Amino acid sequence: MVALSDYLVFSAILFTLSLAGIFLNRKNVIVLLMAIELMLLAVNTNLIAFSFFLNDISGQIFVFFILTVAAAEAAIGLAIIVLVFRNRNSINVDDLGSLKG
Amino acid sequence: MHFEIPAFSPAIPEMVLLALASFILIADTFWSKKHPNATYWASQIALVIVGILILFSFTTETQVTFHDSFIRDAFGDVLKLFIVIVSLGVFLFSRDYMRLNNFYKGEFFTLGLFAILGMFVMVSSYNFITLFVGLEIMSLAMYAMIAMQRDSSAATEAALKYFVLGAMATGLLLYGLSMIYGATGTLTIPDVKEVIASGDVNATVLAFGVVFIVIGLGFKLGAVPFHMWVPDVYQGSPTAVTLFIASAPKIAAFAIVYRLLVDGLPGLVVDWQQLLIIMSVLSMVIGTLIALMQTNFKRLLAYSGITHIGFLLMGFIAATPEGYSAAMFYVLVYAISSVAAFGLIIALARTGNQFEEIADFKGLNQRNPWLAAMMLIVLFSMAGIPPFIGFYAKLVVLEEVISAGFLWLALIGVVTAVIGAFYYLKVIKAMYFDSNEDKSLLPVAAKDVAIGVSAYSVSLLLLGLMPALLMGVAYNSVLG
Amino acid sequence: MSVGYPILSTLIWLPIIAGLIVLFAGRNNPNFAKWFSFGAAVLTFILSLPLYFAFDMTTADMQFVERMDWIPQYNIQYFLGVDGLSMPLVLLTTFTQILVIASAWSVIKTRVEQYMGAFMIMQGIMIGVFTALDSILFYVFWEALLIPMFIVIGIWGGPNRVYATMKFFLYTFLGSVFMFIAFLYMYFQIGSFSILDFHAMPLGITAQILIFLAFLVAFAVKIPMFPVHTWLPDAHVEAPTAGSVVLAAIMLKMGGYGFVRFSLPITPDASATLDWLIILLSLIAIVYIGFIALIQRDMKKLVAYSSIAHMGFVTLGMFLVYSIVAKTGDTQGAALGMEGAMVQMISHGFISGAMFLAIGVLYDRMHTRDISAYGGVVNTMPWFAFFAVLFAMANAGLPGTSGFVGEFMVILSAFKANVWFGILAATTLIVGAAYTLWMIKRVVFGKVANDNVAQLQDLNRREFAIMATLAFVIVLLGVWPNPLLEVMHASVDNLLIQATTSKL
Amino acid sequence: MEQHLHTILTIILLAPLFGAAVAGLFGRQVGRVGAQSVTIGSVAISTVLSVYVFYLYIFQGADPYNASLYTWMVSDGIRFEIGFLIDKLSATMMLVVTFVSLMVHIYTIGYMDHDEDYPHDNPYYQRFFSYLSLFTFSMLSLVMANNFLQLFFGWEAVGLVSYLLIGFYMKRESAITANLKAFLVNRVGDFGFILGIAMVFVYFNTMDYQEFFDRLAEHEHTMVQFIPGVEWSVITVMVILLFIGAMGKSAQMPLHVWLPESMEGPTPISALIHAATMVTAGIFMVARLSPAYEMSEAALQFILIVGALTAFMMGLLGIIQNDIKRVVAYSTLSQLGYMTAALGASAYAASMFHVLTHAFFKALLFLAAGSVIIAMHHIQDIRQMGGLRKHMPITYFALLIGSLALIGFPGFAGFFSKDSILLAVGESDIAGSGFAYALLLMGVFVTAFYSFRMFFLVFHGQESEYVRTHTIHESPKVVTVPLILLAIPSVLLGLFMVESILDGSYFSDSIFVLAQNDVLARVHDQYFDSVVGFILHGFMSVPVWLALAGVALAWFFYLKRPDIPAKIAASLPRAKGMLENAYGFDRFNDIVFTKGSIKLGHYLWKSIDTKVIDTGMVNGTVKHIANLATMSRESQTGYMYHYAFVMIFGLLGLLIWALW
Repeated sequence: MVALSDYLVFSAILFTLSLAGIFLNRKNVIVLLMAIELMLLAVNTNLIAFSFFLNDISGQIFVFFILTVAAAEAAIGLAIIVLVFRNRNSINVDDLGSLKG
Repeated sequence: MHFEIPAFSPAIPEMVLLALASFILIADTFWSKKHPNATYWASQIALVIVGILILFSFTTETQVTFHDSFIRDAFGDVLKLFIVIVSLGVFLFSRDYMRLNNFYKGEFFTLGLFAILGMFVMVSSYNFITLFVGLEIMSLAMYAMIAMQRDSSAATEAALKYFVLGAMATGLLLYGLSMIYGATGTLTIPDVKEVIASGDVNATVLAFGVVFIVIGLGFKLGAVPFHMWVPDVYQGSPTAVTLFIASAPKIAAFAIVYRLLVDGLPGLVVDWQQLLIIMSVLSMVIGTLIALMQTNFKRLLAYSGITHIGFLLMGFIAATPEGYSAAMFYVLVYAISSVAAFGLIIALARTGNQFEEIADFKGLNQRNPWLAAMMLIVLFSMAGIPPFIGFYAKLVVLEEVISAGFLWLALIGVVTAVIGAFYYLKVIKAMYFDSNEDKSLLPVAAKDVAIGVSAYSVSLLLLGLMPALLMGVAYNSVLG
Repeated sequence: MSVGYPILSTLIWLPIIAGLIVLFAGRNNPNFAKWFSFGAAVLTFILSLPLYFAFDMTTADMQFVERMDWIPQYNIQYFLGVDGLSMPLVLLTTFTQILVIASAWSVIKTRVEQYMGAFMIMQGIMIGVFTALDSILFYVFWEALLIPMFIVIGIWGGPNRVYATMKFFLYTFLGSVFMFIAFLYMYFQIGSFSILDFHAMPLGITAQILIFLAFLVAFAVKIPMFPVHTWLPDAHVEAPTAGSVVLAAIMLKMGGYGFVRFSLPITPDASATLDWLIILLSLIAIVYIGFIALIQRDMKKLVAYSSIAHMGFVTLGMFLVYSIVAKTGDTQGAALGMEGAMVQMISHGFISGAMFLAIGVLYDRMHTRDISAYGGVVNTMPWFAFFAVLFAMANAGLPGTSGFVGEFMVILSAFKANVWFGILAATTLIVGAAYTLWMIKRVVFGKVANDNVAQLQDLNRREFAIMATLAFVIVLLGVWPNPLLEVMHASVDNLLIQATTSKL
Repeated sequence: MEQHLHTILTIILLAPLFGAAVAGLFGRQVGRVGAQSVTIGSVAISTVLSVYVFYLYIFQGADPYNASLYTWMVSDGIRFEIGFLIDKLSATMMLVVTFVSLMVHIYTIGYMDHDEDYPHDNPYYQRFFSYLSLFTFSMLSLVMANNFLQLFFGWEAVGLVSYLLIGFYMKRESAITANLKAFLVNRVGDFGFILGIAMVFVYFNTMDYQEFFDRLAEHEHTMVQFIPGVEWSVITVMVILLFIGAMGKSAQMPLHVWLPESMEGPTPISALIHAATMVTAGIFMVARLSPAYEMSEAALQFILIVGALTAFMMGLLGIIQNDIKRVVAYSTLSQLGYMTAALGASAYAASMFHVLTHAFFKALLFLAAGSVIIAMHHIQDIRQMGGLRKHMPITYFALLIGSLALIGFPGFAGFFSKDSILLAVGESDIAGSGFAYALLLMGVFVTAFYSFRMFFLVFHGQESEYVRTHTIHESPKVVTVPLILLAIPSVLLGLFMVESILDGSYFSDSIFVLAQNDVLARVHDQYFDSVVGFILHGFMSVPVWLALAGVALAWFFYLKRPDIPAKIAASLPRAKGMLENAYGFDRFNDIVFTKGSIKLGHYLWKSIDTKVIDTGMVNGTVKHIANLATMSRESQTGYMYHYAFVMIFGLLGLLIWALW
């Protein structure tokens, strides 16, 4: 029988991984998108775990919304990345530093 | 099981807006060739209709519907009204700007309408899901709007930064929400409040959740240390979009802060108050300091905006109804001033001279005294110098934070205000004291823009002479 | 006490509206701008006269009161009124304004409408400062005043104007925000922003001291007192003539006014504890600044520094009461100092204004304020020399001129408070005469120094009229100050009672 | 009667002011004739009326008249008035002031007619007349005052006019330096004076003489601490402070430095103004406040010593002067010393007596000197003169009479006043009177020596070659007539007055002297039987012989053996040097006060105001903020991962903050 805490720890790890992914990754922007997805999944894990142990359905409903939105988000994100690439022939995170100071 | 039809009446403005937006979205594809302005006018009309709807269905009593996920109250209506008022200006100015930089597209307005819809939903959200959905509707629309100037690498970079960081912030917010859900077992804001009040909850989990939530909100507001996106996005985005980002969404953000922290988590006031204090102080100090050194006017306004958020948070820190009303007053004032400020940039912008650098403003007083005077009003208002409305905004938040016993916070506030005055004065100096090698007169490019922007700017002065009007609106809508 | 019309509001808003009209209608039409402003200034002055003639000298209460709700949410009111302390200052403002407008007549060539407009608006605001009885209203005027002055110095100022005007703005702004916080704190205590309620409210000693210091920062910067005075010389040197006049004649007075309207009545116990600080700084201002003025090479700087020294008498006279009470047990003799301070403010308004106008006259002709560029002006400008010497004598506190009255009263009172106060204050007789007359010697007297001086034209009609008016007032106040003093007695006595009754 | 007297006094006071205003402000309009007639007319009116008032008080013995003209201001319950206190003392002074001024006015017509500094169309002429009238007004308001405030008014107004007169030749560097100096030195005196007034205010709560006198007794034993632990008598301190003012005005050492330079004005007129009238203001003030001075022996001693020192040391300086007007100027200084010494000996009456006689014979001397200067075409160096006697007989006799009066030759006016002073000081028994007496006696000898040195050098001996080469002729009537008019009182005045002065009947109650201090009474009892007797006694007393010795020596040195003085000078270089730079007072003041304060000013400005406050505190703060800003700006690197990192860092920070 898996305890609630296990799920929470698991999601926390996922979450941390995603964060690490965002600020450690110096290379490809696509990785950032993946990291964000991962982050949302961590959240989902949380919600589902809670709703299961609380016997409350609303958490799982929330998850559906999150998933949907995540899809839309990914779409826009990719679109933007395409634009970026068109403008500077690179989606390397290190090249995105013209706005600063 | 039986299924009861929820009451739709409270959500009518949102529904109408949704319908109109979708209609225009489709229609645009047909008429955009022949009547390039049709979409613009349609969107403006749509806004007016919605505004009128809200105005005439305005009630002081609170209605809740959709299984306690949607709330309609005076507080929300006022905010929505101001979102409309602000957005009218945004659309008005952005049309001219997009024409000038030839990326004029109807989609801008439809996206704008959807973003506004998202804000409405945020304002009226009474449930984590609604809140999240509204937030995303708004954010996604905005990501797209920023990227609309496709050939501008700055704009796309800004879009990407905003997107990635925004998504991350959403993730943090959601994580926090999930924690709260876990602790309280409900997603409905009022229930959360009750459960917490009842006391049988895991305090640690709650506190954990609160931190994440506050961070999510802090990002949306652009408070230090979650502000890093603000200057880049403000500078990189086409001024028309910056104008939008800097105005209406702040109102919406204020709304969700209020819904979550005040309606939902009053029981944890001690926790989030602490966090807000930290963020407020950092915002005021860091924002002011970095702004001092800016040479790009949009970026300057970005940092000054961060400072303003620091002041706004004081209202919440006070944690009293008066405090919240003060914060609301502040956010309304701020929204109007930013529309005026960025609107003035657009009004002045020319092909070849976007009026984005402070240096571009040199000798403006000779070249166009009227717009210079307008800019003067806006800047002094933002600096918090009476008799402009910006002063009263600072007055009320400071008063409230002092009443709450945070004298030292007020002191930090005023000192940063003084230091901050310097960078506003720098722009005024450029306009009035410096002389430009280009002495040519600078007639207003578009009458409607000039008139509109003047209206917004002058209102800062008139409201300043009669601050009770706006203040009354804010106070009555919060205090009921 | 009142007259047919809401006199105070009229005095505030008439000039402001006139200023706005000038701003809009006066573009590309300088003559309209000048004449309209002049007319408005004169009208304002005439309308302000009832303040004196209908003034009830027997009472210390506020007169010509206007009161209505302004910001109900915070119980902020549009609350105006004058007493014996503020009324003379209002008249000083309306009077000076006429000369200010006239002085710029042919001097200002660029953007005349903005110049005139700025000064008209400034006048209204300044009157607002002196008549506001609600602290927030007061603060609004107090701060709003910075805007036109900032613009005036910045646009029409000298080569280093930007530095000067920025310094002026930020310095004064920094000073006043603490006062602002103090207001908010007191509102938090009693739920009212009315200055009169502040007078009545009880306050613990700690709170009083903090509030007193907050006020001190604001007013000390404005007056200005040592060591926060360095913005003044810069501002004066860079400002156009009329700007310097307004600055010296009226804006500095706001600081002094602040002390009598806020510090003394609201925080009497703190004032009693910290009066030594004020007195010390005042004496430093009188002596130390005197020596600095002595060696200035720029005429405006010299007069600016002398202003600081003269303001030293104001602050000194205001805070003598506590030492006198401590020494003699009653306030006998304190009123002399207090009224002396008030007289000093008024008379300094005229004298410094006159000095700056005189320097302006020279500057318009030779475009330099450097003392060494002059010499023997008297040979080419006898009438100017006449007035210059008269004003200089007034500045040196010669009996028979208004400059003497205040200093005399303050010195007497200071001597009563503490022998050494009196002695140090009296050194101004020597030092003050030294720096003023030395400048006169180098500028006015002597052989014609150079061709430029030889080319000088004597005063034209307009300048003569301005100078003569000021000379008349200065001498009149000197030989018969009583009319000015009798309107103060009631208020000053009341102030002394407030200042000496503990709030603990 | 009262009312009608009041009007008269008002007219006396204001007429000259009116004249001054007309001549000064409308000089060009009224022209020379207009200016001179209006000013002379107005002063003449004052003079006539003063004569009437004088008659009223001296011969009719009218009661003192103390009334207010108007209320200057009321503050703190104290009335500051402008008013009159007329008694024998002020009546006498009024007469002197108006009369001398009138003479000067008339004399000016001739003297100022042509001027080398100003073209003829320049209204300098009118301006000068307006100064003269203004001076008369100031002086009158001073002597007629019934309160300290007005006293100070006149006091400073007189200072102002002397500033204007000395600087009359505005183009001359020397003139405009001298007038600035004069004003500032007087201000030093006024510094003490105003503090004295402040003490009056503090302890007596009034400005009015009468009330002040009435309350004097209350504070006889009151003590005050200036320096903690050191106790002084209030009255002593007060009167000494007031006397410091007198030292400035009446040019007592060390505040005498301005008087010699005051000769920069259009001599001898302004010189006369100063010598005969203005400088007596101090003497008058002390006499006027005699009730207060009588109560402090310490103050009297101080005054006595100061006076005696001035009398002697300034006299010595007269010896080495070659400028004719400077000789007279120094003689003035030394005579003022006599008057002051008399005050110190409580012989106020004698002092005032000397003021009177001195006014006349000094006027005579100055005008005579002026006449010489005119004749010599504005050459003032007595070494270039000589043998003028036959060229200008009237002037010759005028100057002779003046000198005899000055040295106190028995029978002449100066003799009576000076001898009574000497006797009085001799009689006085306050500490230091012996020393003072010795100094004064030596002074007599010195006076005689330098006066006749000048006299001989100018009129006797062989003609200098300037005199031989130029045509010298007697001055015009406008000059000589006043000479004659002044010569008469210089001879006779003493004869009539001495008795009433000595028996105290002249000033009677307008001057107050304690019985034990009343030296004049003693003098009267011991030496005075009749005027003739007094003269005879004079011949048998030391002073006269000292004077004659001085004359003789002068005759020997400058007529018989003109080579000796040079030898002596050569043999005593140090003494010569000391005398030539007047004991180095000027150098001291110049180095210590002038240069010193300028140095101090520069130091304070550069080091404290500019460096510490402005650069350090003000702009320093700005600089630090700017640095901070630049640093914090670096944080905005522009890289997303940094932004994300900051956010996460913030997250951790807040988490820690919240959970601990």
